[in-house]
Amino acid sequence: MSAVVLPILPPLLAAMAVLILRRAGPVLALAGATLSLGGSLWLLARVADGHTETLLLPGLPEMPLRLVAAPMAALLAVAVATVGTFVLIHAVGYMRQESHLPRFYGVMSLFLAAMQALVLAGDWVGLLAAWELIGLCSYLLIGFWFQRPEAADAASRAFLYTRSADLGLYIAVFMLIGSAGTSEIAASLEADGGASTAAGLLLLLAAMGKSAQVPLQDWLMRAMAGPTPVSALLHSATLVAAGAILLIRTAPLLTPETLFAVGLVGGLTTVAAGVIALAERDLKRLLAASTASQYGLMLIAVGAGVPLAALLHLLAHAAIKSALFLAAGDFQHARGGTGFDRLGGIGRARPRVFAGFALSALALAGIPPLSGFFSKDAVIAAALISPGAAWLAPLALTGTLLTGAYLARALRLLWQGSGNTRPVAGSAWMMVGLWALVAPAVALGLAFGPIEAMLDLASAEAEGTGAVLLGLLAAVGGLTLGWLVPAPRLLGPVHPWACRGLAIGGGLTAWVGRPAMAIARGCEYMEVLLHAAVLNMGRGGLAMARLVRSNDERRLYPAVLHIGQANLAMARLVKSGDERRIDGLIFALVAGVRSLGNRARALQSGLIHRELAISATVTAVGLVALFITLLRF
Amino acid sequence: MGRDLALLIPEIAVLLTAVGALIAEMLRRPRSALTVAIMGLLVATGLTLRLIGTETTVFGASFRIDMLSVWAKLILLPATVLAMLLARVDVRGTVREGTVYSLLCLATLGALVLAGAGDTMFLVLGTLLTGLATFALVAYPDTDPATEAAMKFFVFASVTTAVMIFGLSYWFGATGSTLLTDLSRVDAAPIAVIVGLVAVLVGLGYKASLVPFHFWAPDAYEGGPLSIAAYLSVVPKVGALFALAQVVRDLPADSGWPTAIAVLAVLTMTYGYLAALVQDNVVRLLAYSSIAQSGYFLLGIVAVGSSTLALPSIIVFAAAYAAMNLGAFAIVASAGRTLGEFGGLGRAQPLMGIAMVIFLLSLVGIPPLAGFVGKFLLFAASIEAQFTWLAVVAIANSVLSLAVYLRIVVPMYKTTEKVVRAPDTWSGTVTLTAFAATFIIGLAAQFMLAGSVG
Amino acid sequence: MLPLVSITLFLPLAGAALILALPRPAARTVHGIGIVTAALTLAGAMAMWLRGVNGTGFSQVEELQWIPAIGAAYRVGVDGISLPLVLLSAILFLVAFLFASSLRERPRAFVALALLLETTAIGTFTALDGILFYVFFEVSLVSMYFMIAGWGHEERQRAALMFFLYTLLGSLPLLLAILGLYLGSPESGFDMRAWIANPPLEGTAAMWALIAMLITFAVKIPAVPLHTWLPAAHVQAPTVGSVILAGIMLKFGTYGLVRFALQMTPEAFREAGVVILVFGVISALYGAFAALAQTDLKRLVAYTSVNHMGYVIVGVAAAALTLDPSVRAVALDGAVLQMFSHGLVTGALFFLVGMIQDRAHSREMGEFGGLLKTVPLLGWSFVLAAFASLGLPGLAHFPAEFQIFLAALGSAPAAVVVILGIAIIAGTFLKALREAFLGEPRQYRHAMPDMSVRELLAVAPLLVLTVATGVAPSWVLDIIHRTTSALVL
Amino acid sequence: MYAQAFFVAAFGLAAIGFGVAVFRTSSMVRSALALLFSQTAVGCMFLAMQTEFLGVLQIMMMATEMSIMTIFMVMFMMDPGGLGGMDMSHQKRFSIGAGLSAAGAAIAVALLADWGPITAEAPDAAMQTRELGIEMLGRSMLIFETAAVTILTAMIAATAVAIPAHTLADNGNKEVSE
Amino acid sequence: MITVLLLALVTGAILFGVGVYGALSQTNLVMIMMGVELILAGALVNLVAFWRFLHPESYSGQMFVLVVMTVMALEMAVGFGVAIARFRAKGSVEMEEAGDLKG
Repeated sequence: MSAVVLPILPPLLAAMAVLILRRAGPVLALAGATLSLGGSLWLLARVADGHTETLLLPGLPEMPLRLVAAPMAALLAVAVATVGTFVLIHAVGYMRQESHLPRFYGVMSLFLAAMQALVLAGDWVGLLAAWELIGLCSYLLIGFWFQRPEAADAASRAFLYTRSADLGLYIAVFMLIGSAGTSEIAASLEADGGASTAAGLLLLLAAMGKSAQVPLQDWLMRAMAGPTPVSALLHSATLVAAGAILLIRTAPLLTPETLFAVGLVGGLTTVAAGVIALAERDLKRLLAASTASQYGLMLIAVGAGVPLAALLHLLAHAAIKSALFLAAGDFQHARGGTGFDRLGGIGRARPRVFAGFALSALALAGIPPLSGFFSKDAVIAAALISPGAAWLAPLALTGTLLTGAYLARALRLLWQGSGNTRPVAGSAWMMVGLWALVAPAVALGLAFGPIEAMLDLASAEAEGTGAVLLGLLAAVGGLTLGWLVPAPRLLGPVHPWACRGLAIGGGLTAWVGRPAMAIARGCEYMEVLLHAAVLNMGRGGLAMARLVRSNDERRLYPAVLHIGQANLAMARLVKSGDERRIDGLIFALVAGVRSLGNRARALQSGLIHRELAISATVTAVGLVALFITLLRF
Repeated sequence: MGRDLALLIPEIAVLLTAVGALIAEMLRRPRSALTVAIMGLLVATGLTLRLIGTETTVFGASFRIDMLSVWAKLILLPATVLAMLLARVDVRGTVREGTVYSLLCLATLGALVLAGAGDTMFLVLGTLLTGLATFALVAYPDTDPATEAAMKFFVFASVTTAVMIFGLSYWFGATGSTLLTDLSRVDAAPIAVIVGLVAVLVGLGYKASLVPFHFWAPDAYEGGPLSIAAYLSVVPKVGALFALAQVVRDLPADSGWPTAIAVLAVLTMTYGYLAALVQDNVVRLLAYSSIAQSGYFLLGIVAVGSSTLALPSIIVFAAAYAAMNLGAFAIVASAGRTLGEFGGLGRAQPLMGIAMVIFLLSLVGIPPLAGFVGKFLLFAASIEAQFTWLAVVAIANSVLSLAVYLRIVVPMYKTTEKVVRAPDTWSGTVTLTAFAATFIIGLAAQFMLAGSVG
Repeated sequence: MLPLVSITLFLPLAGAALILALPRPAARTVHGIGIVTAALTLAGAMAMWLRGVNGTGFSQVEELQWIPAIGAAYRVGVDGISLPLVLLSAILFLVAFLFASSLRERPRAFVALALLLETTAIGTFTALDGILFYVFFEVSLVSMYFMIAGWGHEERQRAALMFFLYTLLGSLPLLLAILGLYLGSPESGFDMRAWIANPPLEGTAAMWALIAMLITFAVKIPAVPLHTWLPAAHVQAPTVGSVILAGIMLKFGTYGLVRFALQMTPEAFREAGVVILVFGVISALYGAFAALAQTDLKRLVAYTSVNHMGYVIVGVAAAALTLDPSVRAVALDGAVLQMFSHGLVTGALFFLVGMIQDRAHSREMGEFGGLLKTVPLLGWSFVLAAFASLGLPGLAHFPAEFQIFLAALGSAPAAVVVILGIAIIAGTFLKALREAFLGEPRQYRHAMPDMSVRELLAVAPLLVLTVATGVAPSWVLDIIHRTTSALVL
Repeated sequence: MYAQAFFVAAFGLAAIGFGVAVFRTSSMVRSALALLFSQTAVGCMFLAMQTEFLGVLQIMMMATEMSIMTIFMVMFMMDPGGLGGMDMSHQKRFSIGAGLSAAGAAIAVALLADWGPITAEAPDAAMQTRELGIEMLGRSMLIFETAAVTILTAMIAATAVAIPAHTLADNGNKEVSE
Repeated sequence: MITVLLLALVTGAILFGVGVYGALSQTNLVMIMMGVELILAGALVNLVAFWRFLHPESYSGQMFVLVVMTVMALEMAVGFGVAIARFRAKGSVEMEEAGDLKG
């Protein structure tokens, strides 16, 4: 057993144990997460020198599953484990009042395990598997309160959005395996020429789904229907991060066109999601929109060709966003909801939580010397030096500005006003979780130097100064604007639209869901048609039968004599449009054949001379036919 | 002459059995008439066994002792025994008992004469012999339906036989001989050959109840006693079809006989099943089904001369057909004549139900039952003879046949509170024998095929 | 050497004979015999599994003269394509007997019929003789007809008749094809091994034979547009019947597609490959969309079968179209594994739907809600099975579908549109879960107890195997791959 | 030769004429007599074609047969004397058509077929009879015997149907059927 | 000589035609039997003519004539048997009155 499994195995075992034992959820889950954290730290220590550890597991024939611990993977594993551990600690407090806890802790652990597997996956099959599994886990977690219709809807929507986008990953993976001839990720990264533009765009599609990029951002906001620790985990280091991680890992494969597309999507998202966040009336939804916006920034960095910047921002964001959510969870318990109308003055009611929240918010806005400052600085620097700087740099800066604005707005709304604050049970656990995450949110910037050194990736230090200045300006400007100017005024005419999540013509549901259902209904109609086709075959038989039956006893007999009557009968057949209705598919056929049978039966008149006449006629016809064949030869 | 007679011992034994049964009748010992008849027929069957593999002719090639005629004996003699056991139920205690057994033996003798015919006169005499005996068998209950059936049967038979004789006179004119083998060397008057062919198709077609010469069959089956219907559906029919095979063996193919027979096959199969589909009377239903089954035989006859499988396929199917059809009639004998009387049969008498289902599925041609093996070989033969389209039509008809037979099966398993009497000993014996045969022929066809196919 | 294949094959038949031979047995006895027989059969299948297969050709072949005159013989044996299906049959029948053990309506006939079905199923997969194959293929039809007609739901007679007519109509062309192969083979025999080693037909004859076979197998699979019997038959069939029908009998079609169409007329199959591929793609997508439109749970599952079987067709067609042996192996690996997985997953789904119907006497999604709350064990089992069916990694369908799509992209890139199916099926199941299982629990007129031990015993093994196959597919794939990698077309 | 042609034609015309007359009269007895004459004319044709034995046989057999038929006529026909003048036929037009086409087809065959060389001289009567005897007891013996069995069957069958079952039953003091 | 053969054959053909007409048109069993007799008479004329003018050396032709005569007699005999039975059961041998069995 290689050390590679250490981050994965403990939460996996914990998940199984919890789901099977159905007790001791918190203990086991925490143990799993902690061990995972320890394991990933140890792993990081082992691979910090740049070498990789690989573990082969039996998978598909000639496509073994591999787990590869490279420095970046190990680093991400640490991040995942850290966030996971502290979110779980927070959850112990947050979820105290809930029932069905084994399910919660089991799935959370499984979620961690899957994310670790995704991070450490060294082959496409494993990556894809982990990718889908975190989708499943998020479905189960968002839908934890499945009795609530909005939770059930949100879960279904989240899974469906991400899964549809996953098709891109599927096809991209097939193309990459096909071109590299192996399912190993490293091999396809090293392959000459990289992936085609198509594969790159498909990867982007998958990432857009998971990272909630425009126009697939809708599900993320709705996913707030789940428990808040779930949102914390989801948004910071797991589900949503997966998209960005995928692009960071595959960045060497991407062609310039693809990179530009990545950057553009990121840029548009960061602005659009920023606008949405500015208009949100709910804290958690605001944070969700903010997540999309921040991942947009990361995509800008990837698109600019500096995945390192994206990675740094990812790490910083992981700590910051989880902290923000955990604080929001605390507020939620204190006020029974996360709408800003309920949260007025909460900052003053729970100052210690609010302090954590504010610190994290400032970090996210990019105020030095908090971690977000350094990472955002790297992103803006990257945007400035990229070939598409004309597009990406303004978008990145606008995003930063908006980040400041909505965070300031949130801080203002939380600070001002008043409301009834309830005592929060399990507050101690929650506080531990929160502050344990606020700490890295504040201080992670210090670690960026060693990380850069360890990863040995190109950074964008050249334009450093300008970027720092511009970034700082945007952040401060944003904060100021957000604090001073109410959102409707700031957004002007865009505000109502932003309140609807910038949905274009009813949103993605209308654009994809309805056509799909229409096709489905079309297929159902098609089924009816198919049945009708069989029915018509039967009707044909029936019509033939009717032709026969209409010649009843008396008429049949002359028909044998005058074959010319057949024409008349044919005409009648055409005219007889009002077929008797038969409610059966093949039974119509049977009925038709039965009528033919009745016709056949009518020949059997019981009167020997008529029967003999038929025999004689057929014999004569046969004789003539045989003569004719004779003449032909 | 001595050799020739030695080869004819089974036929002679059948004749003696007929006479023996008649004598027992005259002595007013009907019970022993049955014993004599059954023993005699079984002895005749046993005497035939040593002839397996013989390929020869007797009396100046006018009668053939070959695969067809030997197997005709091995199939038809036991089939007659079974029919006799069924007839026992109908005639027990009546004054006609011995006569009926005797006539059954004579009619079977006629079928055997047909099956071994090597001369046109045997076609005439065989048709007449079976005909005369079976008219009486149909008519003997002396009721309105029975006599009506017999009268129609008689009219149809006499007209078609007369037409056949008239047509056969041209064959004599064309070849100067009445031997079938001489047909192969005719080249002078193909028109005459065609007229003769059509005439033979009329005459043997009536006997084998091929469409459009089948009209007598449903009436005769329905009007006459059930046992006779069972008998008529098997013995004379198989005899006539074997005779047809004997005839076409020597016919030049350019007379168009394969096509003519293929067309008849299509008509017969399709019409038979179509008409069967709308019957409510099980006897009539089985009558039409047996008409359709004759059409399947024609698949093998079409291939005579061009496929080595042709004769074996006809023989195997004949054996299968005899077993499953007699079995089905035996069930009808105990259950009743209308579909209504079959309601709930499967639940009230499970074993009878299973047997009936097996017989009907075998008639459809579901493996691994006898009917499947027979039809399988028939299809193979016709495909080998380049009549793939015919096999396709036959297969389509098999689907139709399924609908026909399911009409009996479906009500059998409906829940109805109904008392169904258990079968009596005789029809029970027949059912059991036919049931065993349906399975054995399906699984052990190799004994029938041994040595006959390369 | 013990003739394991024959023993496994005829054990159920012997069990059926035993049941019929007992005079008036109690229902318990009958079910006991059924379960024991099925368990022994499973043991036999597992022993066969342990013996394994060779790389090339067939293994564990047992041969006996039958009709030497026409070259038909009793020949049975397995390879990597059939062995997983044999194992699947043995497993599914065992759990089916467990599930049916509460049946009190004519149990004797039911169990005997089901045992007969088991023999025919295993026989269809192991037969190496054309006639023997056809015999088993057909007898299974008859037994299934009686099962639907005897123990089905309201409209059972109709559905049974439709099923029977459709599939018999479908199976007869196969008979023609078998005859064609027989007459075309130089030594005039029914040995399928010879037919595979030296395909007897070529040119137009091969194409006609292929068309005949395709009709048969398309009805059986069922492929659009010959699938209309399937929903009707499933809806009316008893639960065990549905499980066997979907879990095993649909595989007759896909198995035949590989064994007969692909292996015996490879040239023609390659020529027609694109058409078959298109049919597969249409089937898969059509099935998925039709499933999406359903409101009846059982019909929904039935249509997903059309979808999943469509993937198998795509896989087989991809195998025929590619020239690269490794891609072909991937395609066939995927196709065969898909058959195996589908048996497990759809079997479980039909069991679960059957349980719901047993309780609520309805299958309409709209009449349920919050089932996860009402019957948690059943509900979560359904969730697991549903996610398996929509191809989630770690569950049985993922490795199979992955390989199929991979190979499809490799041999005919355009065919990869079929992948849309997995998104649609995801939507289908999410919708069903959302309506029936999530949300606020409803009040039901009937008692809604959770799964009983009997029901758990029936479903749990399937779910465990679903996970096992998904997590570590190699235990099945090793066997499959040994054959597919050595396959020469 | 011309004489032969004349006699064949004359008797043939007679046979046809009487044959038609069978169905033209409404009296059953007259029909039977017409058939008798027709068959006799056929017998005479045999004689004209130098087939004495068969000709004589035909005339004798048919005379007997037709006498019996006449008796049956009287027994079974509704109106044996034909006094009512009622029509005893149906589907007349079709039957006429069928009869004409049948005759036409047969004539066409007779005229169109290539019958090969004609033998002018017939064997003399004694020779014929002897040869027929040899044929009958040699190659055709089995046919002859089968004909005999057929006659036996006809006797059994005719008695079986003609004598009512209950008569026998009464005589034999047996259980009555039914 | 060919004319004599043809004369005989044409006679046979016409007798056949008349017989067919009779068999198809008559309502009475006995009259139908008369039609059959005429058909057979036609066959007899054919056979004798063929024997006489084409194959006088082949006596199986004459044998055939004998067989056909037997057929005529036997059919008549059994036909009357059937007629008697029918008359006893129904009081008539009219074919039009025998239409109970059908379908």
